[in-house]
Parts: sequence; structure tokens; C-alpha cells
Amino acid sequence: MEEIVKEVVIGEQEEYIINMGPQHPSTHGVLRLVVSLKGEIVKNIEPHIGYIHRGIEKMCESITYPQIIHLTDRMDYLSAMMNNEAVCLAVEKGLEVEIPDRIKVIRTIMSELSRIQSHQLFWASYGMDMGGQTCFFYGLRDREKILDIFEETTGGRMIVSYSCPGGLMYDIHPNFQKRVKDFIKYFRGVLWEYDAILSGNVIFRERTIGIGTLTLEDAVSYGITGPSGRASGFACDIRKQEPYSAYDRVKFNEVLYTQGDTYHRYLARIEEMRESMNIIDQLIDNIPEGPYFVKMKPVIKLPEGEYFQRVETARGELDVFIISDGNKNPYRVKFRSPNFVNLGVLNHISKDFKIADLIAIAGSLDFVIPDIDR
Amino acid sequence: MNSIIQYFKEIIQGVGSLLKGMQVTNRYFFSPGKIVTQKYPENRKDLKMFERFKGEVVMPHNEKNEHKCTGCGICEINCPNGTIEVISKSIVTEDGKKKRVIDKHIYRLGMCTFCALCVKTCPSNALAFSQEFEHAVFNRALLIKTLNKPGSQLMKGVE
Amino acid sequence: MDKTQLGEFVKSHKPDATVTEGRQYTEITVADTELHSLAKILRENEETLFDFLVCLTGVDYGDVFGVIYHLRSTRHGHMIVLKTKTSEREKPVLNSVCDIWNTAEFHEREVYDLLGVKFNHHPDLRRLFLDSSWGFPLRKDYVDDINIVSK
Amino acid sequence: MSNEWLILFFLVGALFVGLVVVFAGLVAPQSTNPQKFDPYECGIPTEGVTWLQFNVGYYLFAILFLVFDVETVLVFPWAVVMKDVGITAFIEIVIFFVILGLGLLYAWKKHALIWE
Amino acid sequence: MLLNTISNALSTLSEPWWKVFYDFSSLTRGIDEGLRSSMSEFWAVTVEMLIIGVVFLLFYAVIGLFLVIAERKVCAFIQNRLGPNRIGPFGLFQTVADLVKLLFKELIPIKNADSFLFNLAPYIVIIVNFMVLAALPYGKGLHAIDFNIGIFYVIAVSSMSVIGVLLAGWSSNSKYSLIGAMRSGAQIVSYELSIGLAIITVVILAGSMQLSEIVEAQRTGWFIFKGHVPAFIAFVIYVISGTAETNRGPFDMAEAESELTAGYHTEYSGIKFAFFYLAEYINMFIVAAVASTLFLGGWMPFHVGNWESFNRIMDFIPPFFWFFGKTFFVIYLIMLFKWTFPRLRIDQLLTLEWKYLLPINLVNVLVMAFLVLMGWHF
Repeated sequence: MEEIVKEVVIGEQEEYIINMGPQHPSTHGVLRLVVSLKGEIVKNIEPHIGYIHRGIEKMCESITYPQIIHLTDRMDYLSAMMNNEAVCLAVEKGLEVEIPDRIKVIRTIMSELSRIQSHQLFWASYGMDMGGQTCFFYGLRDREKILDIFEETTGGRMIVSYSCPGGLMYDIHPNFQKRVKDFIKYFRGVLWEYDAILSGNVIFRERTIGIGTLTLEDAVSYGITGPSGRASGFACDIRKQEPYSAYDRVKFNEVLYTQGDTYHRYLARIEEMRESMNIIDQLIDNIPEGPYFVKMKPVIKLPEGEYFQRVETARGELDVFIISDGNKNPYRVKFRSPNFVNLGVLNHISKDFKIADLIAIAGSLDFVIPDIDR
Repeated sequence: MNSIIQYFKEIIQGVGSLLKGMQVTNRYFFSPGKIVTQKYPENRKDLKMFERFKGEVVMPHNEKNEHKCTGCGICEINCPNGTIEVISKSIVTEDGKKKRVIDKHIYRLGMCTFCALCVKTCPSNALAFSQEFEHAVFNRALLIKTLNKPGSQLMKGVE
Repeated sequence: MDKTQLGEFVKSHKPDATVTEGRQYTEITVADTELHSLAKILRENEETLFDFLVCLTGVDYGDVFGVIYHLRSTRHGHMIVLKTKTSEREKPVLNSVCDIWNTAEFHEREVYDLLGVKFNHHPDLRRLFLDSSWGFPLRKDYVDDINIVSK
Repeated sequence: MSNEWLILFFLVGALFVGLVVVFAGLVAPQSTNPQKFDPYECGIPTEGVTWLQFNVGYYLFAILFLVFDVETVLVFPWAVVMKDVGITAFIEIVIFFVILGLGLLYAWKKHALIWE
Repeated sequence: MLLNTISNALSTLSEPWWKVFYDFSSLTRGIDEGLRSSMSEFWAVTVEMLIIGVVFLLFYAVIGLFLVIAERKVCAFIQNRLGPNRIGPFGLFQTVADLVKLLFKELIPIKNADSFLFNLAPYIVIIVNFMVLAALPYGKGLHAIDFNIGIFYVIAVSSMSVIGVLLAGWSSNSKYSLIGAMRSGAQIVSYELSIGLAIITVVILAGSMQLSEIVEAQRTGWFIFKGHVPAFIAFVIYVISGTAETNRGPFDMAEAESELTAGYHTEYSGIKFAFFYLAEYINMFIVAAVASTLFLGGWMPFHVGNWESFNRIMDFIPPFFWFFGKTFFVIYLIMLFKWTFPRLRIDQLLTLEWKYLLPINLVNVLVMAFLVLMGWHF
């Protein structure tokens, strides 16, 4: 085949080019956006990523399956539980191990707690992006409570490494159920403050409603999943589509909006916190008895083949694609990370808005940079 | 006319939403009991980490300076990034048999990712996590630790 | 459509394609020249309507490179896996599917960055993560004495 | 105190800044790292010229501002004597404000009050 | 010798020393007479100037440092934090430590910056601060310059500080700073109007622009009560646009740290940055002080109709403290705004001014004029 690669033109001379990031307060990490401006209007955005690319996919090729788990913690560090779970599910699918209910239920509760704390951090940092610093402290204050629950059971706050192929690293702590119930009670009581301070605020609504609208067609075409996609009406919740763990036995609503603007992307996350609390409510009192770990062979070797596991993380669809050649190391591991895909739409939806809107839009897509860079 | 009503409605709703937010922050200002932050070094005494907290990997020794590490090297194999290095030596036991025991169990705290695989896979439960979290040192070389204490021996009955 | 129907559908349009029923999804292996037209059919046909490119993976098979597309239809809810291989290892080139799914733009840039597979008609094919001085790290023959510590 | 004393406050302000800056210049360290003198742009060297002519849409606002600010200045003396002059002053100012209000309404309807 | 004259002046006072807080005019008159009697007129004026200059410098520094720590404590309590707590009791000397640190920090000259304007900008903001502070009535008889157009002078001069901001942003040779400067330019062309019109409402009520007379006119009741609803609306509008004038959140578009990193003062370092920081707080103080003078009765105590005993208790609190109490109340309000609301976007800022505040203000002025005409105020 002949080679046709288009020549690339970087910006135009008369445009005002500003670097946002890597050292910028609201790119949430080391994302660099090269923004072409006309006055205050954003004309083009070019994301430059890779500042913290660690080559996790390459590293996975030289380590064993249980060892991969600790790397997934470090991709989307706010969805560490779900990332761990994704790899475990893929490996368990390959080994065709039957997982006891207890493990499934604990994994589900942990995932939902993880989702809540991720959205809390989203709320906190989004408030800060919009200029309301107080949100940041309220969000983190509530998030600490979940992190304490995590720490008590797993020994880690963000980097949990909790699921492992065949089950869980530790059994839940005896206080776990009580603490979770306390937290749910507490959080139901303070969630109205989130609305009072940010969601209902007239300044915030004016700044976000109708800004950065993403249509359903574009959302599907750009593959925007998670709350960002669902705000555009894209029913992409894998917990509904392909229920894994204990999601098939709980009732919850998929939060769907049709507007697809920044405000609804924000709102989808707030509502998801409520849904997550409902899921936990249904499960927390009926954790079945049983082992927390299925005895596995000391060296896990996946049979030759391809294994594809989709998991709904706090930011969207995480796919783990393992190609095994029968060795103890995988031949190829691909993580389809939601943030990486979501970043692709940024230029499309923030064109012709102002700089302040760009911050609002980028914030509402809720990037976690290590997940983009992997 | 409608648009004028709308105009004033907007103002009232807007001001209302602002007042609602101010009510929340004002309430917190006047309730210092809700302060959640702590003075860290001062509260060291009553600061207690959770028992499963992964501070650093240690090798518990009993009062007779004995540990349980047989030097099998499973932790070294399971460590994803070469944090652990087990150096063993062979000694001649009292009954004349040759036996491999650990010389040094080297643990590089600076590289450790706290995945707990070493602790979980150790067949003789020789490793554990401590609650220590103040790891800051001025010299990076101090983060390379030897876990077995000098002169320590294998606990009786552990194979 | 279920797994077998999807296979038959593809067979009817592309008789050369190899259809296997994989563990989870129907897997279709297609020649690199056929890929773009098949993707377009799968995207546009009302019965299949694969409008969501879930995942695009580049693989180093040793002698050639492969790219694996996981597709999903938001209306019908079925999934299919397309596989293709480049014709050579020295100058791996494929046709871009950016015009069919916008999300492919970033995915293909990633594959180009990490494996060195070039995509024709891609609007903006540049290195994504790495500097141009790097090699292609996901290739199996990539050696980096400094950054990869092997035990 | 008379109004000339304002000069004193001007001098106090200027001396305050001047002396403190001179003092800081004496005690503060001097760096030799040339990169430190680059303007901040998130750690990336600036592309192109900074002082580029670009369009900020407040030309119309500036004109409106002028109109209304001059009007405010005119209203101040009126406000002082309003009580004494009585109803005539009130009627006059109503007429004045109605004209101004119409001007604002005109600008509003012409979408001049939209920032771009 | 100076101390001698002051102690002479104090001893000539007919009342005990603490009475000074109720009326400063006897003290100032005493000092003035003491100086004039002991030296020639030229030297007396020079010494008076020195005294006033030093007093205002100290006042400026104390208010600035106090407001910085107050803001940090207020936001800490709002955010469930302890706030600064290391230096001094409850961290009260944190700002002093910060100031010393900033004093010893490097002043970085930015490459290709317009160095004359770059260095000029802090002078402008600080000088403007001093010139406004001179015109405010802090207590009975505690008034440096009592202009007959006092309030007019205050708004005219205080809006000059935006020029400092503009210069700082423009001269920095940084793109973020430049955008910040452009935004502050937009702010100046808007909120000046609202402040002016809100003040006109008060001037109608008081019938004077002299600040001492405005305060005196509130002896029978603060204007916010005297003027019914229009005065209250004017107060709200004044506080909103005052916040906007001082470039404080939620109107801090010129510095907008989440968009423009630090906006106009991105490139300033060390003590030059501290000037902008200080000026922001003094500006806030000025806005609050003017608000309390115009609407909340300045140093006048709170009186309720004919509750004689209540009024006597209120009179017992010196006017000096009344003034600062009211000012700090308004400052707390402004701080609460900053720590509660998200930042506005530049076009919302203009919409708020031109579509909401300005028309309401115009009508409000007419309503107030009508009320005064009819004598319907208290």
C-alpha cells in the first residue's frame, strides 16, 4: 500500500497561541493544551499528552497476571477498585473460575464506593475550576470518609490493589458494614449542600448550561462513555449492558440526559452518586458468607486466546484486552482507558467558546491524566 | 409584559440561589466544631493508623531475635519491580547438614509500590506491614533496608 | 443479530474474510485492503449499524502487525471483532477508519506512536505520547537499556 | 486640613513602595539562571509575539460607559441640590433618565450588550 | 520634644484619656495647638505631616496584614479547616512571617517586559490606596481630609487602581497577564457606573457629598433604614459592584487562577507581588468602609427610635469601634461572597451590569428621589 500521510500545520500565524499546561492549575495534572485564541474565543485546541507515559501496556508484557493488578491502580487512580476488578474479571474469565457470591458482592460495593469518591473529587475539583474554592474542601472532606473505609479494609487509600485474580486480597474488615452504612447516612445528609453551593447556584448554571454541547451522534462516534456520554443520551452503562460481578442482582437507574451540555455532564455525576448509594444500600446488609479467595495455582497461566472484559469505571468504559500465548506473562495487554478516548472530543466541543468555558468543559469531562497516558 | 415578569423572576431566583449557598458557608463559619483538619505533628501521640495500613514491609522478629524467613525467594519472584532481593548463604548446622539460610533480605522502600504480593505469598508468613508512615529521609540510600536484624536466626519449627 | 448471523452477514459481503466464533464475540479476519470497505458496510447497514468503536488495539505478531477493532452497535447491542494484519513489517500501512468513527483518530495515533503502524488518510497522524526520537516501544524487538529494567 | 495635604498622601504612598522595593532589592538574592526570566506560560517557551493586536469586544461597552459615566457626573450635583429645588428638579431628572433609559434599551435591543 | 508636646496636649484635655475614643477632635486640636505654640508654623506643619504620614503607614500596614490573616481564617473556618496556626497564637503572625519572606524573595525581571510600566504598576495601586484612605472618616474627629466633594473624590480616585492592574498585565510580556489586563479593562468600563449610581441614591438622601455631613445626616437613623427599600437595593448593588471593583471573587476574572494561573500579577515576584496582594485587601477595606459610611451610618451608633436606655448603651460603645465593626461586617460579607460563589464569566459580568444592575439602579435613583421629594423617608 502506498503511504499517504497528511502534512501537519501547527496553528496559524495570526492566532494567539497559549499553552495551557503542563503546569496549569486546572488541567488536573500534566495535560498540555495548546490553545489558539481569537480575542478570548478558543479557535483550536491541540492536546499534547505523554508527560507521564509509563508504558504500562509494555510493562504488563513482562510481568505475571497478579502483578498487573498493582499497575492498574496507577492508571485511573480514582477508579483503582474498578481497574483492579477489570483485570481480575478478564483473567478469571480466561481461567473459567467460578467466583463465589461473597467476592462478587464485596467487589460491587467497593466499586460503587470508589465511584462515589471519584465523583466527590470531581465535584470538588470542578468547583475549584469554576472559582469556588470552598467546594474543594467540602468534597475532599466527604471523600476522606470513603478513603478511611478503603484503608481499613485494604490498607491503601488510593492505591488499593484489592481485587486479585481469584478473589480479594483481604477479607472485609469487621467494621466495614457499619462504617459504610454510617457513611451512606452521613452523605445523604450532606448531598444537598452540593446542590446549594454549586448545582443550584445561578452563576454556575449560567456558566455551564448550553456550553460545550455534545450531540448523541458525536458522543457515539467519539466513543464518549461514562457520565459524560450518558449526559448526551448515550446509554453506555456496562453495568446494564453486560452485568458483571453483582450488578445483575441490584436495581438501579442508568442516569441519562439528552442535553449533553456541561451542566448535564456535571449533573449526571451528582445523580450517579445517589444511584451508587442505592446500589450499596441493596447489598450492604446481604453480603453472603463464604470464602474471600478462590485457591489458584501458584503460577497463573491463561490459555492461549483473547480475552476482552468491559468494566464501567467512574469515568466510563474501561476495556481490558488480554492476548495470551499460554505463558505466565500476557502476550499483549490493551487498556482502553475512558479518559484517553474522552480527551479526543475536547477540541470538537470547545471550539468557539471562551477560555473560561474551555476550563468548564475540560473539567466536566473529568480527566485523570495518568489514565490518558498509561 | 411576560418578559418583564420573567426578568424579575430570574432576579429573585438567582438571588435566592446565591443566598442558599451563602447560608451553607455561613453556617459552617459559625460552627467551628465541624473542623475536620488536625494539627499533624502535635497529634502524633493519638494518631493511630489502621491495622492493615501498608506502611512498609518489615520482618517481625521475636524477643529471641528470630524471624521466620527461610530464604526461599518467593517474595523476590513475586515482587513486580525488583524491590526485594534475598541474599542467602549456606551454613553448616550443628548436626553437620548443609543448609541455606538468608544472609540479607534487602528491601528497597523507595521502589516499593505496596502491592502486598510479597506479604501475601510468603509461605511462612515471615513478612508483614508496619504502620510506620514517616519515611522521609535526607539520603536516598537510607531507603534501602535490610529486613533481617543482625545476628538473627530462623525461628525453630519454620521450614 | 446473534453471533452466527453476524458471521453470515459478513460472509455475504466479503467472501474472502475468515469468520470464527470466538469465546465472546464473532471474530472476523480480513485483508488490510478490504478492511475499510467492510467497516463502512458494518457501520452503515441498518441491520448491523456498528456505530460505536469500542476499542482499537495494535498488536505485534512478530512478522507483521495486526490491528483489532471491537465494534458495538448502540441500537442492536451486538458486538463484533474485526482483525486485520499489515502486509509487511518494514513499512506497516493500513487504511484509517477515522471517517467512519471519530474516536479512531486518537486510537490510531496511539497505535502509530507505540507500534509504528501508519494509517492512510488520517487527518493528523503524529506521535501522541512520545518524542519523534523514540522507537516504537510496543514492538517486541524494542530494546531500551536505560528505561526498561529487566530482572 | 486643607486639600493640599493630598500631596502628603501621594508622597507617603510613593515613598512606601520605593523604599520597600529598594530594601528588597538590597536583601533579595539575585539569580543567574536565564530561564527564570522567561514569562510564565506553564513551563513552555512562549510561541509568537505576546503583544499581538487582538480583538476584545468591549469597544461598544466603552462607548456606552462613556455616555453613562458622563451622565453620572452630571447627576451628582443634581443629587446634592435635589431636596432644595424640589419638584422641578425631579421632573427634569425623570426626563433625563427616560432618555438615557431609552438609549440603554436601544442598545439592548440592538444586541450591543453581548460580549464577544 | 515631640513626646513632650503630645503629653502636654494630652494633659490639656479636659476629659480622661479614654474619652478620646468618643471624640478625636480635641486630641488633634490639642496636638496642633501644642506644636504651634512650641515652634514656628513651618516646622509645626512639617511635624504634623510626619505624624500623619507615619500614622497612616502604620494603619495601612496593620489593616493590610490583619485583613490577610482574617481572610485566611474566615475561609479556613468556612471550609472546615483550622487555617494558619503555626506562628504566634492561633497563627496571628502568619502574615508578618509571609511579609518577611516576600521581602527576602527575588525580584525577577521578566525578559522583554516593559520594565518602566512593570515597575510603575505597584506604585499606582498603592498610592491610590493611600489617597483614598486619607478621605475616609474613621471616627468622630478622626478624618484626615474632609473634602466637600468627599464621596465623589473617593470613587474617582479608587477607580484609578484598575489602571495599575491594566499596566501590570500589559507590561508583563506574558499572555496570561495580558488577557487578565483586558478583562480588568472590561470590568472598569462597567462597575464604575453602578457604584456611582448607588452612591447618588445616598447623596439624594443626605443632600451633600461631604462624608462628614453624610455621617452626620445619619444621626437620626442609618440610611439603610431611613431610605426604605431603595436604600437597601442601593446597598446591595454597591456591595456587589464594590466587590467587582476590587477584583475579588466571584469577580476575580483578571486573576482567575484556574484559567489564567494568576492573571495580571503572574509575573510579579517577591515584594512587588505583595503590593498587589496588599492593595487588594486595602481596596476591600475601602469598599467596606465607604459602604458603612454611606449606608450603615459610619461611626454613628445604632439607635432605635425612643428606646432611651438602649440608645444610651449603644452610645457607650465609642464611634471608632462602631465604624470598624460595621466595616468588618461588610468585609465579612465580601469574604463570604468570595468563598461561596463560583467565578463569573466575562460576558456574564457585563450582562449582570448592563442588563440587571444598571436599569435597576436608574429606576432606584428615581424612586429614591421621589421618596425624598415627598418626605416619605424617616
